Amino acid sequence: MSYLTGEPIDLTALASRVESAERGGVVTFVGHVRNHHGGRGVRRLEYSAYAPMAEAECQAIVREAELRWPVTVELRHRTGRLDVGDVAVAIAVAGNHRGEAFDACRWIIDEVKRRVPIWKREYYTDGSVAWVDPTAAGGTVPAAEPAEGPGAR
Amino acid sequence: MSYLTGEPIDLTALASRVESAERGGVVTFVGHVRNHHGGRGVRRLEYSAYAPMAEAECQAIVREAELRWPVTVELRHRTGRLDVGDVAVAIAVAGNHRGEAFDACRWIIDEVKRRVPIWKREYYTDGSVAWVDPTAAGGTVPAAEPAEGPGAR
Amino acid sequence: MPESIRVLLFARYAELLGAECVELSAAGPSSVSEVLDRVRTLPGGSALPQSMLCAVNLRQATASDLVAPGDEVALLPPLAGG
Amino acid sequence: MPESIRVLLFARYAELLGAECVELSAAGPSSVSEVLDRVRTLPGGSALPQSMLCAVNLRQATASDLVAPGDEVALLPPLAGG
Repeated sequence: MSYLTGEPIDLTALASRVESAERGGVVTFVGHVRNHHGGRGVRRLEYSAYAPMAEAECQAIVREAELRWPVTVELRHRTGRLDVGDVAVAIAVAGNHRGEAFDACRWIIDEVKRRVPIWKREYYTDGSVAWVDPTAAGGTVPAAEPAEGPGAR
Repeated sequence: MSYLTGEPIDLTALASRVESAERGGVVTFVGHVRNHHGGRGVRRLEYSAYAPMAEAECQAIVREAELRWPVTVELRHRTGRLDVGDVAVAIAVAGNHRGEAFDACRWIIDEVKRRVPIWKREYYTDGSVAWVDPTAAGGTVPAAEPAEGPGAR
Repeated sequence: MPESIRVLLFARYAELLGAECVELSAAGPSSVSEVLDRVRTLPGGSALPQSMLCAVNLRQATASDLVAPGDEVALLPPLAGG
Repeated sequence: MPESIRVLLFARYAELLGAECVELSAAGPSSVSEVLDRVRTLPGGSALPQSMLCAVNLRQATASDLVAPGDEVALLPPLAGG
């Protein structure tokens, strides 16, 4: 089971993996790459991860949700290069009762943001590059490395 | 704009209609046809509607949600014959903030169940047929008509 | 021919009456509850429940709401969408 | 050669140190805060923040947690997943 993926995430396929005869109500959450952040235009971004810990944290979150509510959960988070509009994270939750599926899905995305070691490097339309840092003023910290070589798109 | 549809509902396509540069977080709810109800096996079902009123109620629900929260909403409800596992209803909500998208999506499905004039006729594996009636003991009322002719599947 | 009140029946109520639509001749304004009383006198109408969800011209209505010739009254069994 | 403590650096911290991994020779058990003190003495290490999220062997750890030879310590910049 791998929660991190370098390939595009198919929402319908993910939702169909949780749906069952007992659990016909499915709630999903999808986060897309936006075209702006902190007043700058975003051109693309790169997600990196501490992969073995990120996989372990995702698995722990899914298990905790399935213990806390009568639900079936799927979770995927992209890594690598993403363009504006791409799916960054997707969660699908099937429940016997829709209220539980909503509660679980909301809890899971909060926990993913809180616990999973993933980092986001944003490339802006003005040529600058920064690390997203929710604890920093403005939400980003400038990247130390040069943005991109002349060969980069 | 038509909220009722006789064609299968494509969740990914519906979600992509609400996602935008401003509203990158998308919450969906999908209700599937279950294979059991009230202890009986369900073979298939038929949704009928008071179509003009159902369309008006769906539009009112979407507009009320978009006034109450900063969200963009899509809503589809199937009519006609459905088989087990088919999507009966789908809602997609994109929001600036995910909490608002979750709140709006949950409110919308509750309102659809409460206000939209749609009825469900269930055909069971034991050959019986009933109208779903959430106000009745057991959740159904036997259908008056004969179940199906010899030519029916 | 004077304009009539059109009564729509759905789902189980259509089964009970054996019809999806009946036309009631309208002698002056009437109320939803008067429309229901007249529908109950039709064949199968006595099996209708004591209270029903109703709509007049696509909007939910109560028994005391008025109905005029040309209006469309719908008798709605318990909703089962979603 | 005695077993060392492996320190992983990610994202901005890897940029600051110019490395994604450093090996610290371990002379007996140590704590996370002692590991951080040694990393701060490396080139670029002084730019690391006062407090950091850390993990030992894939689990979040606090500064006082003990670290033994063979352990993997990770310095985690503020998380930005989801």
